[in-house]
Amino acid sequence: MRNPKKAALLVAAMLGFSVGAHAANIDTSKRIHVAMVPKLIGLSVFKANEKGAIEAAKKLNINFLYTGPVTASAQGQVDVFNSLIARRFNVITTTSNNPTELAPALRRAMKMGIKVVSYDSDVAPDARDFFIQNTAYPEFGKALVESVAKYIKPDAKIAILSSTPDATIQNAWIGALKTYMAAHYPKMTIVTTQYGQSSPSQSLTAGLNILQANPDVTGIIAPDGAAEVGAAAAVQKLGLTGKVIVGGCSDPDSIRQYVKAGVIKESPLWDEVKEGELVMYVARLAYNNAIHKNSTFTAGDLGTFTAKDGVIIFSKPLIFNAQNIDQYHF
Amino acid sequence: MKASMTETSGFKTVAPSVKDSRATRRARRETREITLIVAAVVVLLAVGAINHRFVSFENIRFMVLNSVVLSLVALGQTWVIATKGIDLSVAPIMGLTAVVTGLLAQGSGLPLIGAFGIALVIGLVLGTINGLLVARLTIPPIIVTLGTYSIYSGLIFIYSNGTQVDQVPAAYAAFGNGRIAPWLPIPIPVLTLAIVLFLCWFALGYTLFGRAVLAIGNNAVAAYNAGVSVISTQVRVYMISGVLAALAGLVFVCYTGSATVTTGTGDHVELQSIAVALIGGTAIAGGRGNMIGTVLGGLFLSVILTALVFLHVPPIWYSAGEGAMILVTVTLGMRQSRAGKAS
Amino acid sequence: MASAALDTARGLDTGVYEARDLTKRYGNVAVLRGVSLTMRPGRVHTIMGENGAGKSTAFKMLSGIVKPTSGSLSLDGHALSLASPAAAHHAGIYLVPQEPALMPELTVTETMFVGQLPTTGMFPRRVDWKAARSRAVQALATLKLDIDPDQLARHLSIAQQQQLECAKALLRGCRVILFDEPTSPLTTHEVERLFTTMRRLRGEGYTLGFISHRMDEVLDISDDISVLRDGALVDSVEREAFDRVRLLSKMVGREMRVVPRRQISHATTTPILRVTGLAHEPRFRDVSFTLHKGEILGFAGLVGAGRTEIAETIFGLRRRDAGTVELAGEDISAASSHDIIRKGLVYAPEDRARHGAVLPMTITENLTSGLLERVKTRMGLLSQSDEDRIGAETVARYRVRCAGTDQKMRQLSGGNQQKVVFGKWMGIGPEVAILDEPTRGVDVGAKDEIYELIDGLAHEGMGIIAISSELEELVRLCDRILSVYEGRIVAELTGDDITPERVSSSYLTSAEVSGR
Amino acid sequence: MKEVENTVTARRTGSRFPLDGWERSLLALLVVEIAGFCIGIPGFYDGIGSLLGLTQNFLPFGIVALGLSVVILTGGIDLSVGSMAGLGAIVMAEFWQGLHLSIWLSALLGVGTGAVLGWINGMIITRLNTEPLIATLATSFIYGSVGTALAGENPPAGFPDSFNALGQGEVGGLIPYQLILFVVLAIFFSLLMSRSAYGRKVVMIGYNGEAARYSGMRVPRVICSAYVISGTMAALAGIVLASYYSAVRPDMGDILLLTTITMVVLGGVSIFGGEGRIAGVVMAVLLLGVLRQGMLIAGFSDMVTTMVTGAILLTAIAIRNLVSGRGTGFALLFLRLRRLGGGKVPEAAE
Repeated sequence: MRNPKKAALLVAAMLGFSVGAHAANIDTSKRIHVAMVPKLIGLSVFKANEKGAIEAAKKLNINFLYTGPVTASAQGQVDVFNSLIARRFNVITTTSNNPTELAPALRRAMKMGIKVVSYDSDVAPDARDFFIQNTAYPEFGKALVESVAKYIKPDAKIAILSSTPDATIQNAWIGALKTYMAAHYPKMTIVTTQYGQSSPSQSLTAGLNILQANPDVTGIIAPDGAAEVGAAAAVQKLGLTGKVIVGGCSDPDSIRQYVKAGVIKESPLWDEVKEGELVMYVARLAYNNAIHKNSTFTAGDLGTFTAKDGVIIFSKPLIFNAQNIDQYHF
Repeated sequence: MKASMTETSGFKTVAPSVKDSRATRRARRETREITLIVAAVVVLLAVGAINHRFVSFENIRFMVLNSVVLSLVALGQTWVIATKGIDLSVAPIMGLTAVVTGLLAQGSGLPLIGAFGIALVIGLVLGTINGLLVARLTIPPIIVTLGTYSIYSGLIFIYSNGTQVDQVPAAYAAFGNGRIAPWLPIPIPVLTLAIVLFLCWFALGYTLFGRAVLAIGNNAVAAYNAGVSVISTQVRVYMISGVLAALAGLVFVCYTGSATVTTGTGDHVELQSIAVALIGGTAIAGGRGNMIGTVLGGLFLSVILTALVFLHVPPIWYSAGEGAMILVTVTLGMRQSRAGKAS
Repeated sequence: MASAALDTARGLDTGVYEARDLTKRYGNVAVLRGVSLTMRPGRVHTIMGENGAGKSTAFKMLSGIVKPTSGSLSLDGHALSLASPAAAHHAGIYLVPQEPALMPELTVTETMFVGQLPTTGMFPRRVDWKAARSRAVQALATLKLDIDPDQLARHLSIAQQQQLECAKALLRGCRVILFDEPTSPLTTHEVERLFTTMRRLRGEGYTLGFISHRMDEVLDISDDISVLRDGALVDSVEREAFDRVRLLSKMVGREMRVVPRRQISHATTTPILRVTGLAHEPRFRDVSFTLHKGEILGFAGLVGAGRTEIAETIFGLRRRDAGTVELAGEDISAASSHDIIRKGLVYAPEDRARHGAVLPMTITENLTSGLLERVKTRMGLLSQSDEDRIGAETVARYRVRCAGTDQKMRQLSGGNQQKVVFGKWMGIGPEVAILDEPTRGVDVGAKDEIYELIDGLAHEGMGIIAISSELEELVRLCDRILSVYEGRIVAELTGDDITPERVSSSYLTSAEVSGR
Repeated sequence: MKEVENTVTARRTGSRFPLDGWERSLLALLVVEIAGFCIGIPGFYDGIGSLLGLTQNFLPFGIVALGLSVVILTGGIDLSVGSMAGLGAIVMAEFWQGLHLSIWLSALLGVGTGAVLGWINGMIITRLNTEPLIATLATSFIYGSVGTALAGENPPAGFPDSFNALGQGEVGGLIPYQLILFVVLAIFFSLLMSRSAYGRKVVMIGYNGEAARYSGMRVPRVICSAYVISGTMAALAGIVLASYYSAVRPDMGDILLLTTITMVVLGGVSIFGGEGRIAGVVMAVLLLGVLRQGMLIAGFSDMVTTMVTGAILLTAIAIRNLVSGRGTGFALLFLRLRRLGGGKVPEAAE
């Protein structure tokens, strides 16, 4: 197994030389088919990925298709994967509804020589070539805690409003934020964890219920798009703006009004549009066999990234606040 | 609506005597409303004793507010079930209206009145399609609305292409969150529900149309023989259901300020609304509709689900609580009516 | 046609309802052929005829439910075209169906006003419940009906529902009221009350139409009688010319025979079914009797006397309050009907369409449904050849007229359906069979065949209980007759005591004794 | 109502060919569909193996549809199939992971769980006399909760390969195990419903429950068993899905419900009970399943596919009602009313 390693070093070296050469050194001679399969079509965070991906696809000579199920179901995604396999796509990129359920279909794709790149929410490691992690979990956990903790008392009681009890990425973040909180805000307690099922209405109801049932809560961390909006709307409806701080993650368009109203002081995320671009770069490079599980590569304007065991960390958390939120539209 | 007033048209009175009409309807009034009110009060007091905030004005206000959207849909569903039908397509109709009006408001600043107009059109058109398929082509309602469920939810995607509503103009937010007057803290959605409830209650109890609906639900052939226009009544019932689902969608987008492609369908509004109507005392076998019961049923559901939060029941058991509640209320209700039949 | 004679006597009152040359065809089959009728105010015009003679079809055309293929209708000399029942109501013609259209969840007042509610106010126009209720009360009072206008319709008895229909007719201002076989589901007492109502309406000058095939009733209430046979009008007479024998022979199309008594009894003295102190409150109590092998035991009584309930309780379909049932010495009082069938007791219910047969299923499927075990199974599958054999044998044995054993039950005539139901139960070789109204809805010709079948079964040693409301049938069939009145056995008749007069007086005298 | 004068009884008039008009139409449509897709959609036909392989993507729906057909034939409905599928699979996975039982034994226990859940449905319906729609709506909420609670935050995944083969593998690389399972089940159900005593009882109860009672059938027991069958098949489908995904999730059955009802109804089973055959349901399963796969491969989105399915359901049932006049008695009644009414009702309450 010396040769691949050598090759990887070689590629890394070549890439190192060509920093600043943008996309020019990526082989784009052959037009390839790349599909992007979100958890479900019709959610704006994923639309933001699409926006970036379309941009990048033009530069990278990619025939781009954005498709997915109408409900957030694994079966829907699997059906889409199967059709993509039958249509001989070159690369499938996806953010999964569930890490385990999608694995068999994706493994089948890999067996057929299709490259699989997951982003946002991972699938089982052996069912994809690369995973673009939005941000490192510990860092994002920290950002989530800080988005609320900075503005409330160190011994405050906080609540968590998540999507579903078995949402992989949310659970990873909640785990990370608990670790960080225990280390840095030992007196802070989480009094309740509720779920909004990623539905705006159920998130709102859950938010209202949290605040009514737990009047001593002064902060809500909602690591889910619908949940953060629901929690913020609940705070606003109860007239608790300023008294209860909401943090979490959501796309800037959804939370803009609440950030401006002061319900949300800061909300960490990452640049979804740029992430979409990176997904296409990785797809292209993966097709070209230009990157490997452990390597460093350059993705055009986006800069240099490092893959470690196939995991590529996209960026540090991008914190939205009242000052910067108007610069982001997705 | 024209009635044939044969030889006794001279009986016209200026106003219906409340006392008399109540006497006419006493026997068929179920104790369901009272049961639901008593049950809700018991829950309020019991949970209130544990946590005083449960019975705070604010909490009660929100329990009522949270039931508004579902109750609106369920009122439409009550009309349909009263004719022995069922409408599964309310969920996508609600979602479509929320998305269309929300996006138009967000994008081109559609005035609120325009949104009402659009909601009305969506509800009427889609409801009429359901109604015609049921009444004209005589396809069983559950099959018709199962089919249109798929088709209407597709329309949401076609229209929105996945764009979601994040924010609504101030007028919408005011409609969804405002109170009637500064000194009268009744939320406007609750007022809307009250108006719709009054209209439905009045229409079911005091108009020829309402009576035709119940007659069809009881015995469609006999109703036809008695001169009730079965087809047009059925079509109208689905139109009402569509319009109320659409109105619910509009109230939803105004209240929450957001709407996505999964609004309505994602929350299984169709099943929830059937459950609420049945909790409220409407008979699934048709012929009996209880508008007040439906709204009380929606309210009771909201109280129970909120109580579970206050009692610190783990969230995963919320839907089990809802299921158990449906089973208990409906089964007990059937016991009651059977007991009444036996006596 | 004799009806021409009636034409001359046109009354001055409104409500002379005439039908000319009514014909109804379904495909090639003519159900009614050129029937002309005239109904006059203040008179009850009765249509008689056997099953399938076209009585109901005639009334359906007169009331707008069925459109005639040809022919015309006129009311008071004005031609009518009835597009729907509602149009007929509007024109003043009302049909009281045999089983009134029940709206179980509505109150009496609401039921009465379906499609006709009075309204008040211009906008919003609303139902005038006060007027509705007072008019309902008024209409009920006119007919002296003791019905609470506020009770739910589902609490009404069939008799009350029919009377309610009369009130509905009045409310709609109808002058012509047609009754389609109203008395068949009623008890004698209820029939009398219905007739009181009808006489009251006749006295007020209403035009009444009536269908029945119970001769006594017809002679009691009618002013004019028309007889239909095979869709054609064969006789039309006025009250003065009534003649029981003539009407009957016209109806049947042949001379009436004197009811023959059974000549040979197969009854033995071996008890096969012993019922002791059976009770099911409030329908019947203290029922005790013994049935012997080969015996045909009749249950006589009024409809609603509790005979069907007794049978259903013995068969395990109803809860039993007290008493025991022994079949061949074995106590079966606690067994379910599933087990009772397997022990050798079967019950052929009265209402074929609802209880006796599954009309959309085939003859064979119906035949074997009583005891599927008797069809051999191979690897859990019913043997088709075995089923075919049972089907063919039964059809041949009971002379069921059909195109094949896989014909659907609903395509058969009433008599043939009844034969299939027979075959279903007799095929499993029971020791006791309870037959509830074995010839209900069966043609005269087919009746004889069924009687022969029953007799043959008794000859084979089966114990048979026959429940019937037709005296002639009981007289013809039974070795012994038990009279049931209001849930009690009030008389037992044997041998020469079994005559129509004695049988009917056996329960009617008890009626008088108990003051009804 | 024409009486055939025939003293000699013909044994049988119908053909012994097990397909009725409706099933034949569905079969013809299926053939046309597959042929059309093979010719018209590049990538659809990629060898017989891949064509058969496509069935793996939808046969769990078919398994549920078989069980649901029995319930609908009795005149009932089962809305809890989705949550029973999820719960059955989770029970299996928990036994396997938590108690380290053999995967196949766990699967058996999972199927058994489905039977128990169905039995609970049946008891609620027959003992409490609750409408099937309400009872199963309520239990679907309850079973869903139980499934979520059992599954926990990290539902088990990564089953042994031998088990995964059930959902993903093929015999000799050609015929999927799922297809074999489905064919066996379809034949079993077809025989059960058309040729067994049990099926006869189900159909009779569906047409006329009272007549069945008067024939000495233990109606509550048969109805209850129909729900047991439905629960068992739902759980079995859940286990096949678990194998297909090599993972379980409490909500993985949610998508089953509406599609399977569509399949059963399109297959010709009357929603009012009694009428319908398993052969039709099998045709409908294949028809809709292949349609979805084909449309996705052709590049239509999931949304268009869903809409087309809805439209096909409506069109098919409308045609069935109007042309054949078979099926729903209620519908026929109204047709008759309409003809009588002639559209002109002078005293209509309007």
